[in-house]
Amino acid sequence: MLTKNDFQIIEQQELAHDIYRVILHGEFNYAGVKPGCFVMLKLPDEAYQLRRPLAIAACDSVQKTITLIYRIVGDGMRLLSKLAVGTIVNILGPLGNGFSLENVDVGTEVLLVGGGTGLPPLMMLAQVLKEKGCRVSTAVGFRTASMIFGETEFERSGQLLLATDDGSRGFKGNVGELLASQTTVSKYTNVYACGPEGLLKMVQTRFVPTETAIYLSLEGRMACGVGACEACVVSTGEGTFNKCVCVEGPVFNGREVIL
Amino acid sequence: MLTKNDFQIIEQQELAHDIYRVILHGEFNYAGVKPGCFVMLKLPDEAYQLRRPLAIAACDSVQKTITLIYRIVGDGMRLLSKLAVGTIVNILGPLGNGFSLENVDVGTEVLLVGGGTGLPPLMMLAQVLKEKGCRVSTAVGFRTASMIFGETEFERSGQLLLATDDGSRGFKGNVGELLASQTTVSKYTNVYACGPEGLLKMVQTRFVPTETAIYLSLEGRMACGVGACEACVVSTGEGTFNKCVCVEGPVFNGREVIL
Amino acid sequence: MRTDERLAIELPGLKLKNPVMPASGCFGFGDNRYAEMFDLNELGAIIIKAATLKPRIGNPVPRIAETKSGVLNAVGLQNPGVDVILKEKLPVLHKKYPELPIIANVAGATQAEYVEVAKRLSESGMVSALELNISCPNVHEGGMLFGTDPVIAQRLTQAVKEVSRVPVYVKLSPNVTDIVAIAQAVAAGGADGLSMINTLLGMRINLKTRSPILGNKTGGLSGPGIKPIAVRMIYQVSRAVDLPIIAMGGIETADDVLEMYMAGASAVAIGTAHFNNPTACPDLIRELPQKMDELKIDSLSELITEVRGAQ
Amino acid sequence: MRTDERLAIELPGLKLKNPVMPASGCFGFGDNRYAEMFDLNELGAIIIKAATLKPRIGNPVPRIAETKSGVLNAVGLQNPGVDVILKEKLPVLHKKYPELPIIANVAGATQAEYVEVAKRLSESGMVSALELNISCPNVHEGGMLFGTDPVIAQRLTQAVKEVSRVPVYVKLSPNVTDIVAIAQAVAAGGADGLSMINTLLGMRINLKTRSPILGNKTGGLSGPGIKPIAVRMIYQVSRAVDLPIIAMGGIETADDVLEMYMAGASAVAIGTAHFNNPTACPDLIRELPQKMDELKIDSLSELITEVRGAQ
Ligand SMILES: Cc1cc2nc3c(=O)[nH]c(=O)nc-3n(C[C@H](O)[C@H](O)[C@H](O)COP(=O)(O)OP(=O)(O)OC[C@H]3O[C@@H](n4cnc5c(N)ncnc54)[C@H](O)[C@@H]3O)c2cc1C
Ligand SMILES: Cc1cc2nc3c(=O)[nH]c(=O)nc-3n(C[C@H](O)[C@H](O)[C@H](O)COP(=O)(O)OP(=O)(O)OC[C@H]3O[C@@H](n4cnc5c(N)ncnc54)[C@H](O)[C@@H]3O)c2cc1C
Ligand SMILES: Cc1cc2nc3c(=O)[nH]c(=O)nc-3n(C[C@H](O)[C@H](O)[C@H](O)COP(=O)(O)O)c2cc1C
Ligand SMILES: Cc1cc2nc3c(=O)[nH]c(=O)nc-3n(C[C@H](O)[C@H](O)[C@H](O)COP(=O)(O)O)c2cc1C
Ligand code: FES
Ligand code: FES
Repeated sequence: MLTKNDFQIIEQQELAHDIYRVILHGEFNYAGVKPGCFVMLKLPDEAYQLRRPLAIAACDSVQKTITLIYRIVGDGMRLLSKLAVGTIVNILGPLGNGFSLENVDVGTEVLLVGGGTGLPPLMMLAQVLKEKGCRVSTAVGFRTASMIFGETEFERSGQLLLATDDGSRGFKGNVGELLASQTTVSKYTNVYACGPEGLLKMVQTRFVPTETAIYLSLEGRMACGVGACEACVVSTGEGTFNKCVCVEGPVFNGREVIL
Repeated sequence: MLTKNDFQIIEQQELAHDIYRVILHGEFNYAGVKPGCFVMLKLPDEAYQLRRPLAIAACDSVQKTITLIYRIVGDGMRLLSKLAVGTIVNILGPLGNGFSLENVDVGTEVLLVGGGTGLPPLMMLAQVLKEKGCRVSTAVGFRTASMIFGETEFERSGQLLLATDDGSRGFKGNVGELLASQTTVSKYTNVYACGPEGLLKMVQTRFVPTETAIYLSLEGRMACGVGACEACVVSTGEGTFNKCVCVEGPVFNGREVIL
Repeated sequence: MRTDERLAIELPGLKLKNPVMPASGCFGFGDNRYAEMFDLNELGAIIIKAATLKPRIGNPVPRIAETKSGVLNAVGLQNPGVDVILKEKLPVLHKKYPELPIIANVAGATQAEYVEVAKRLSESGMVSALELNISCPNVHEGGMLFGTDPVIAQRLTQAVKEVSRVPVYVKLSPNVTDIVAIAQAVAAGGADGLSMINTLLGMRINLKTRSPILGNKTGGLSGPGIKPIAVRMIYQVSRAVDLPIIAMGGIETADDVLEMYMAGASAVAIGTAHFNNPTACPDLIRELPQKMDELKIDSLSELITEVRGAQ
Repeated sequence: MRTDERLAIELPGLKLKNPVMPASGCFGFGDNRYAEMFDLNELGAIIIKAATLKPRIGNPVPRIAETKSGVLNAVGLQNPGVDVILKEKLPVLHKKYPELPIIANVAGATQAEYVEVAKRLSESGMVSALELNISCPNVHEGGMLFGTDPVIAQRLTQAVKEVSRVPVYVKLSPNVTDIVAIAQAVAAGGADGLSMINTLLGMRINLKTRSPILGNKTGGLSGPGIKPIAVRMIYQVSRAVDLPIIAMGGIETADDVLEMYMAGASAVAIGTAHFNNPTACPDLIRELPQKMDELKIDSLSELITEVRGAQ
């Protein structure tokens, strides 16, 4: 069930340079949330006509909270970061298909690949996979050390490989180069990726020739979030924009989607 | 000196039905404030392009606070009423000429006439006149008892005559009828009025034939508040709109201004 | 007086229990998750997405950009083509909500295409009226021209009227010097009603790439920022042309609905407001009677008579 | 590099230390209390209020109404007439800020009136350029027509050019089907530059009185809500006409200024933004260099060459 409900901000914190975590309390279809699902947050300012899509980084059906982690990209995220604890914001959700949890079992080798603000949905995924007993490896990239967040969460779920573009922490280079540098490459059953287009393409290039199932979480400029406007289309076949990221995604089979 | 400074809301209270008082703390040209001056408040929402003109109902240069009293008229005042203590709003001011305090001295008989949201500037005026030793009478009208505010303030400064349209408190009728009902009419040196157009016209009709100096505080739809746009014009001569309410008013000589 | 009676209106081809309907392109064919949030039977009607003769893949992404109090869209009339719509989309909608009047939005690149699409849709028995989209700024083959030249607009209206079995509402473009001239032309062409306004042609530029944000470069501006333009145009047209007007352009609140009525509208469509408020339509339907009480308006049909009669 | 060099630009008649100026009608003749809040010498230039041949009393009040992200105004070109402006207004402004380039906005009901006003202002020696307001929606005698008909616009431009001793910028109306055609016409008439855009014709209705809020019924819509329309029109015109453009329409931030440049503008004017932020102009002048650093823009004049060269 889809709802638009008022949530109250109960925590707002800067995690890293320009990266914030906000925890919201409210009613919601918690049972319907899968890792990779997202919400659309209405900004409390009448000049903004579009809700902002944000992945659910964590959710707690007992405490009735959802956690969002966001980067200050433009005016909307800046406004969000300035909202004080106690402020009410409206949340539409849960939206999207979420990551497939097929073929994951105790001991299954899975790889999570993320960059920047692609990490929040992977944080929830990592926890769920760990709970299922999978062997989780995560490779994440940041521009620079001051932008790193989520380390504790990913380390809790398994092995964490970390890269920064400028080498200020971890491997120097991007996540693709980091993966390429690994001498012993596990045979992953599933790879899950979320991040910039370049990162997703790298994952396609690397894993399409293998047996690994590939799940890519895409971004798209959205208006409705529910499949009504066809703003957020992507293609799984030449010469068409046949899939909506908001309802048929954001997670797509990495062998089908054309980036 | 005119400034646009951030003020913090330190008190927000509903005084009567749909009537609120907000107390703001901030830097300002307190020395330049006269009763009848106003500020223009920027609403903290990007969809609103016009500041809202509001009279200064009280101001304290030591505590660095200004008090505004407002009625929920439309979306702007509704938004203002929902702002929590602690919120920052931007204030442009002080603006306007204010009420003339010429010819007022110890013992001078003055009459204040107000209706509804015309009262806030008269509240500051009453206090200043009282401090100067004037004998202050105030006649105020409200639609109904639940909308009454400012009683204590006006009673503190002198005699208060109160009317409600429906007779639910005080005299039944409007302020004009209330004044007409008074058998002993003092010879006022000055009359000061602020309120709806009908009330101001009544004051003109009543006092133009007398010796009393008449000061009317007008409203006008404003954009700039500083005499730049000529939105807020009124006329002091046939076939012209020669005065700006924002800089040449809001207080006009009741014998000159054409309502 | 019961709520529905106060809100009920009758327009050519449309017996509406209330005047509120989703605007074309913002509610698909009713086949989206908004339908999880309220019962579409509550709506006065629904205007479905544009139908063209052949399937259209639409414009490259990004197709949407935000502006202050507005949205730019360049979806580009993506649709599966009239045949698929008739076979798959309309039957589902019609079956699920048999009482819901459906208005089908018709687009095309040539007059012949418009005529063919209109013919097929009107013959389906599933639509109560057509909305002729002579104004979409997001197609290049000439879509826009139909709406900016009175002669072409009149001829197109006439041709569609000749084949249509249901009333035809012509949806006007605001991107013109003289909206009244276009309205008069389509009235002369036999239109049964008008829909106004479609979007204003706009653009935003990405400062980092130094090129337009939208894949199509320009897009159509909608939302509350354009409401004053819609009100002005509806006011002008309603005083010059004796046709009912379905108003759209930035409607968000019950106040906005009544403002459109006072400008001269007979019904309203809601587009952009859905994005912030998915239940915009049922919310308006619920709030209208209360607003009408405050403003002492007995019924919408009386209000129409008052406003349009007072011309 | 010094800040002023990066922001400096040269346009016909205008050697500007920065590209930011108040738009006509939103800053009077510089004789208002905004001048208490910053030194007008900081401005790139100032565009003064419209001048007409005879004094104009303007429209009845209310003259202003708010809309979402916009403002409707119907001031109606109130001004004391060109003679008083020349005798009282301009000398004061010119004397107080001798280095500040003044652009005089010219309006009229007939071509002869425009020509006469333009002649007198340009001969005064106090103005650096004229801005021909062929687009004000708030006067009834035909003000609007000049801006919506290419033939009339061209003829008017030519007639004014013949008498003007200073360069002439023609201010275009956005209320047209084809802005490029009008721009081409005034270019053919000899315009030295363009100003775009003036306001869009709009209306708001007072629900209680059931009639338009503005005394003049309709008014001109300005503010951030119209920015995407301004950007689109400047983009289109800058690719079709080889004249510098002073951009206006909803500019509030340094980002907005740069968006206008990337659309094809050479300078910017700020109107509505003053109402919320009286120091909008000096704020922009201060913020621009930092934004340019972020976006790796060395100088505005280079940016102009890049954008307009790349046509
Ligand atoms: C399914 C999904 C999940 C997302 N999850 C996260 C997350 O967990 N954390 C996070 O930091 N970001 C996430 N994003 C990106 C996030 O939506 C944008 O960063 C945000 O909308 C920017 O808003 P803004 O007003 O600050 O930026 P502006 O650039 O001012 O926004 C203007 C418009 O563009 C849209 N927009 C801008 N950037 C993006 C983008 N990258 N993707 C989609 N729309 C965009 C905005 O939504 C808005 O409509 C997600 C996007 C999608 C589609
Ligand atoms: C000099 C001056 C002093 C004022 N002092 C007070 C005061 O102390 N207390 C108080 O309650 N009200 C006062 N008002 C009226 C107050 O400005 C309006 O009630 C307020 O602007 C309404 O805003 P809104 O958004 O709620 O209404 P809306 O109707 O939504 O506002 C729409 C637009 O109309 C303008 N507007 C609406 N009503 C008025 C009005 N009566 N006068 C001027 N502009 C109006 C708004 O400023 C805004 O630009 C004063 C007005 C003036 C000119
Ligand atoms: C995303 C989107 C898609 C649209 N698609 C169509 C369409 O297919 N056909 C059409 O006639 N109008 C279309 N429109 C225009 C709307 O129907 C409506 O006329 C316009 O948006 C103004 O109303 P609004 O401000 O309430 O959105 C579309 C608008 C939006 C925002
Ligand atoms: C109150 C007001 C008065 C205006 N008066 C004039 C005028 O006299 N002459 C003119 O050419 N434009 C006039 N304009 C239009 C502005 O100069 C400008 O073109 C328009 O407002 C768009 O810019 P903005 O969105 O920054 O305000 C006026 C605008 C406003 C808001
Ligand atoms: S955002 Fe509207 S269809 Fe996906
Ligand atoms: S409000 Fe602009 S001149 Fe008074």
